[in-house]
Amino acid sequence: MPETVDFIPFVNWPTWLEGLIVMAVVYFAFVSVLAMFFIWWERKVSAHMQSRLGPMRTGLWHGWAQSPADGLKLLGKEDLLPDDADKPLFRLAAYLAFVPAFAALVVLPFSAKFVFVHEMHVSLVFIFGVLSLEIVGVMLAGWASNSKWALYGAIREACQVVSYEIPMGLSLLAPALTVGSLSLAVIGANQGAGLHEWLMFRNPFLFVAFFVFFIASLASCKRAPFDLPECESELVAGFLTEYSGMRWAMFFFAEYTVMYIIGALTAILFLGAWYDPFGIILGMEQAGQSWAAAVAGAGVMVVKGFTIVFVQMWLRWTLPRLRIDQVMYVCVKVFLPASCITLIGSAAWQWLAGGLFQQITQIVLTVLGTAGGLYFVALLARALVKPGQGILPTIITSWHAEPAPAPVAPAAAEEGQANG
Amino acid sequence: MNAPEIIAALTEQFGAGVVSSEAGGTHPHAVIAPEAWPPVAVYLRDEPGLKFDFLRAVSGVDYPAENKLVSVYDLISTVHRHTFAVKVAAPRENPHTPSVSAVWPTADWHEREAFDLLGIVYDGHPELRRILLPEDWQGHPLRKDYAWPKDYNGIPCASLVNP
Amino acid sequence: MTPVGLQHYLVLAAVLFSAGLCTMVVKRNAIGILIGAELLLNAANINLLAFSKYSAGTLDGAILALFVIVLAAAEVAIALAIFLNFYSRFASVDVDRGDQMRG
Amino acid sequence: MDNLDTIVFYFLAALALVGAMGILVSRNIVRTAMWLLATLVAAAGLYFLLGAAFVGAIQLIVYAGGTLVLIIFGVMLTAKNPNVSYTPRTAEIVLGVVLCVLLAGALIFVLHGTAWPNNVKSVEEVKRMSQAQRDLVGPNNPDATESTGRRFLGDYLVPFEVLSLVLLAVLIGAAYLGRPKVPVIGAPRGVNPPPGQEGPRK
Amino acid sequence: MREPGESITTPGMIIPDPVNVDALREGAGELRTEEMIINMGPQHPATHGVLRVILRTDGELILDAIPDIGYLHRCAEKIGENVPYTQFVPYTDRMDYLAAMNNNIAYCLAVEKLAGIEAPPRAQYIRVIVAEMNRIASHLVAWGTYGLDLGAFTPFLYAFRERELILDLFEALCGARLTYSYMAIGGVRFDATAAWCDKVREFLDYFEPKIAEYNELLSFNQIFIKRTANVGVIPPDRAIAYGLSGPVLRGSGVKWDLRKDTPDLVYDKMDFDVCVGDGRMGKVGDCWDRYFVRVLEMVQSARIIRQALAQLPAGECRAKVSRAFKPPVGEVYYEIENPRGQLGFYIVSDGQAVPYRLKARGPSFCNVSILREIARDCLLGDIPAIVGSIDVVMGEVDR
Repeated sequence: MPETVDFIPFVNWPTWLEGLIVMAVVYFAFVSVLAMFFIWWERKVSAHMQSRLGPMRTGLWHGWAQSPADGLKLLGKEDLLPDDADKPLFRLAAYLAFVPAFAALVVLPFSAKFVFVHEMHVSLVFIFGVLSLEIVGVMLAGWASNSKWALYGAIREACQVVSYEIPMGLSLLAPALTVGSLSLAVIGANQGAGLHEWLMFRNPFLFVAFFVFFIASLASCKRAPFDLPECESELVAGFLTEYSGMRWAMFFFAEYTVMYIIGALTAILFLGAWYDPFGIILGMEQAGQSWAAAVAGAGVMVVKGFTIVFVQMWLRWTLPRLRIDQVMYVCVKVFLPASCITLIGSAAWQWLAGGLFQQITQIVLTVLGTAGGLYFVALLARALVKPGQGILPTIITSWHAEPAPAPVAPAAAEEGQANG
Repeated sequence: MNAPEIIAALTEQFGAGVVSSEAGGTHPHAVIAPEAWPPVAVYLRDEPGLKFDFLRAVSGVDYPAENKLVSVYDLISTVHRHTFAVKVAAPRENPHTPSVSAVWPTADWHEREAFDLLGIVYDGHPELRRILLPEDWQGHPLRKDYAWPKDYNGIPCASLVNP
Repeated sequence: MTPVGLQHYLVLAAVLFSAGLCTMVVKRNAIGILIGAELLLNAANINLLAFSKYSAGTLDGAILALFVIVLAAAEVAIALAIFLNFYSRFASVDVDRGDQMRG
Repeated sequence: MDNLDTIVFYFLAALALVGAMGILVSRNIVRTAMWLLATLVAAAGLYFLLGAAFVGAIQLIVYAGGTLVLIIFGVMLTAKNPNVSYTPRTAEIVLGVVLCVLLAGALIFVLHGTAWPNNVKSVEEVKRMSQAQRDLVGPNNPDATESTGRRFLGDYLVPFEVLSLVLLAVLIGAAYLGRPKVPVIGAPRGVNPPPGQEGPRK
Repeated sequence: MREPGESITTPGMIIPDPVNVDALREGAGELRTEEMIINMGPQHPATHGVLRVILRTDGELILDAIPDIGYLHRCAEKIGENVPYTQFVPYTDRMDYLAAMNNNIAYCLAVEKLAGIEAPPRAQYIRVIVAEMNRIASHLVAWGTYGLDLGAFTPFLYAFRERELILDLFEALCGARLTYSYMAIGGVRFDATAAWCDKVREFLDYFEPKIAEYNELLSFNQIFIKRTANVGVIPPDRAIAYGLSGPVLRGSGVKWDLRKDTPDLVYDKMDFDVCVGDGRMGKVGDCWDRYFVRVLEMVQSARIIRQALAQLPAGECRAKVSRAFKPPVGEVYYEIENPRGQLGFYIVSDGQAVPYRLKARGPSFCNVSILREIARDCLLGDIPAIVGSIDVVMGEVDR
């Protein structure tokens, strides 16, 4: 257990109340900025993927002020409350979906030192538990708004939860088992020595567990091919049909915050938490500059989280949506056995694999993983560098420059106009 | 097979059923007596030589002068690629025509539209109710003597034709 | 404020326990009774952990609490399966209608 | 530092009690389920206060995340019939309430009477303990979770395996009870009832 | 919540065999959830335009899907009886508003056949070029919105980027982007200049490699195949019985394309093949087949345009038609192949300047009528897939 200094030691704050308030303010500011940034970023990413520009006007450079403007608009909008809806539960549902997203952030480490509650030994299980509370909020929203579409959204959310939660939980345990602790700080601390130390490349079972966890986590934050609970083309807006104004925005704040939490969790569990692939930060830590290492680590952590969120967005704007029975088939029939095998496999691997054999497989997997990663980055770069064939502009621009086509031979012309 | 051969086959098969026919012109057709129409329809569809399996359209036409509401069935055969039309007349006061939705399922909706816009009642139709106009609309618009409604459930229907 | 001792937890658990029991007795809706049962189990859990922290000082309380939680989940699954069959027979989960069942 | 614990305890206890009363009083079954959620979350908070962090986290996952979702499922499937009222008769209410108040009074009276033993080890003693002894200790044990795990596969191995058998039995039983009697289109082999005994086709 | 069994539709509308839930209850021995009647009503993201589908569902399973049309009914046929022949053309634009050129051609050809007028060869070639370009534009909309129905947002934007080019070309040709009224009885109103033809070739060079990109993005995407293969299967005999036409009919494996046997347009001089669904991803006649027939047809249309541009003769682009145009007494029924199927006009003339009776047979009208038969026993998630694959345009259903 690396010795971690209290980032915000409760003891020497004037009183624990100020500590609480500072924590709340810092947290709320950071997360709301995060959620707003993601909303803007998703609109820009999806726009450029669809050969359009996205928000450009509000705010000077690339419409950066679009999300705050949306936030103000939503504040101004009237929070509709359908009259035969279950009013108290209708209001409660928004908070039930919103609070767990923040509760999970309390134990999510940004770097070895930047974590609020660092001596929580079960932070991994705590985050998973709190995230499962959000589902109750969504189902309540669907049930309380008393509309058929919302009910369908709620039932679909329940089916989706029942099917993805077990594989996600099991594939979550595989890295914890390899490291031997349920605390995220400890899991992160063991991945510092370089790219081959990343838990994803430790053994083939963890390699598979990474993909199972990533896809199941897509289902958990209702994105990309699994966004059935609030899909537009079938259920109008799923469980969000009756929501509007700030209450609707709360659901979206919660969704984007959970997206970041899932991104950060994936980074910590599989992609070498707050350490860079070359072991520089670990070096700084061992050399004693713990504050510098902490800040650098936080930077690396945020970059990794954002990359994973970018991949989630990338998937959302390319893949169509699955049907509910296909989602349950995938999660139960395919991911559940896969996650069981990865769990047992990584346990057996710990026990059986000798030193040398383990090194070799680590190197092989690292090479495999980086090759795959670079392939996708190359794909993305190619799309950015060469945006579609150049012919498109010439057709439109050059066309309007020319004068209108010559009128038809005079004889038929007026006759055509006369009764055409 | 061209129109005269088809008409010959029909008259030879049904005799009195074929009231009159017109082989030339731009729309060769045969006028069939209402009561003989279902068997003729089955014959037209199943006869190997004719094989009219594709009913293209059922159009209702109002002839107040001859006091007739005519249903025009346009047929084509996807096998022999020849086309033909059949007309079935019905009196204007109490227009009843046997339905052929059992022979060609596409007739189901076409006949409902003819009933909706012209008021021709098709006997034996599984679900004869208005298809385009609202359920409680009065009158049948495509009739020549159609009186424009003043309003519909309180919504005024003033227009150039009906100030 | 006196520091929190064992008594506080026991009193809380006792009140929760009696509230749960009262729900089971009063409610006519089968799922209400099920929720009452959950309340009982939670009260028992709080007692277990309170004793393990203040009195026994061993880990057994926590382990038993885990067993209780897992078994409660199993119990709810079976209870709901039965209620759904009951519902499809009597179109309601009103426990008083249960007297029409044979045997 | 310690008065923070007290405040949090009283807050959570209040939440749990309000939840319990809510369950007792509310008519609408969905509201009862929501009050249950409040009690469950309060109980989870209490477990954290009592030093059993692992149990608190598991309670959140299995109880609040799993069992409650099942209950809400049950509520959704069976709450559709508006013309059935579940209001109990007043005689039953009075009897129930009186009975429970008496029970609560008796329990509290008994609790105050007895003096509970207190053999809680202090933090230094736990540090000096060997690994085997430390597994037995609950409070002030830094790696309580590890000890729980080791104890599960040590002294509590038999109940652990019996538990898995019980869960298996429940799995199969619930699936059997809830099986679809009406043939489901496209369901894989074995789900639909055999061709002979299908239910009434709508 | 609405009480089960209470009818929710407009008074007088009978839902066939309304389920009497209480009668079911006594005999109910098996686990059965409540049936719900849902209005996939006139305003719904998955119904293209104002189609309303009344769904009777048991959980996710659809027991019955009853289409209810008439929300866009303007009674164009009654107007047709009060408007001279030449001035009815703008009304045909608004029937299938995604393929206005094809509608104009169908109407003008019907009237020309009635009056015995023959359009000059240059006009016939321009009509073919313009019809095929409009077919590409219409199929692009169908392709884009189908991706949207199944949750893929990006194809929609690509489809509309290409369609904008076609609309620009039409704007240069006849001034309008959607409702062109470009045809007149006896030919076309404006001539296609050489510069315009070069621009069309330039567009085709840009467009043809795009179709491969579309296939990679959507057609062969595994999730898309899972959502559309073996869904909403229409056997060939039922397709013909229900009078389906166009890609919906060809998707079921019926090799039936009016362009092959319309003597009046110059399609017989063009070399193109009829695209037919062959059950590559599942059964013949499933949603994927109907979808892929449209993609293949875009390729064929590009081929036709290239050949037509090559063979475009010089000369008049409009026959002499007197202003007070009065066709002889008689009647005609004439159909051509629209992007969505066979659009037919039945015109009865009694010698005056105004038709006695004018009936339009919209292809989507018949295509929607089979929705009830194929949407039974599917899941709620399949309804957008099926309605999208039929590619309904309410303008020509309600007329």
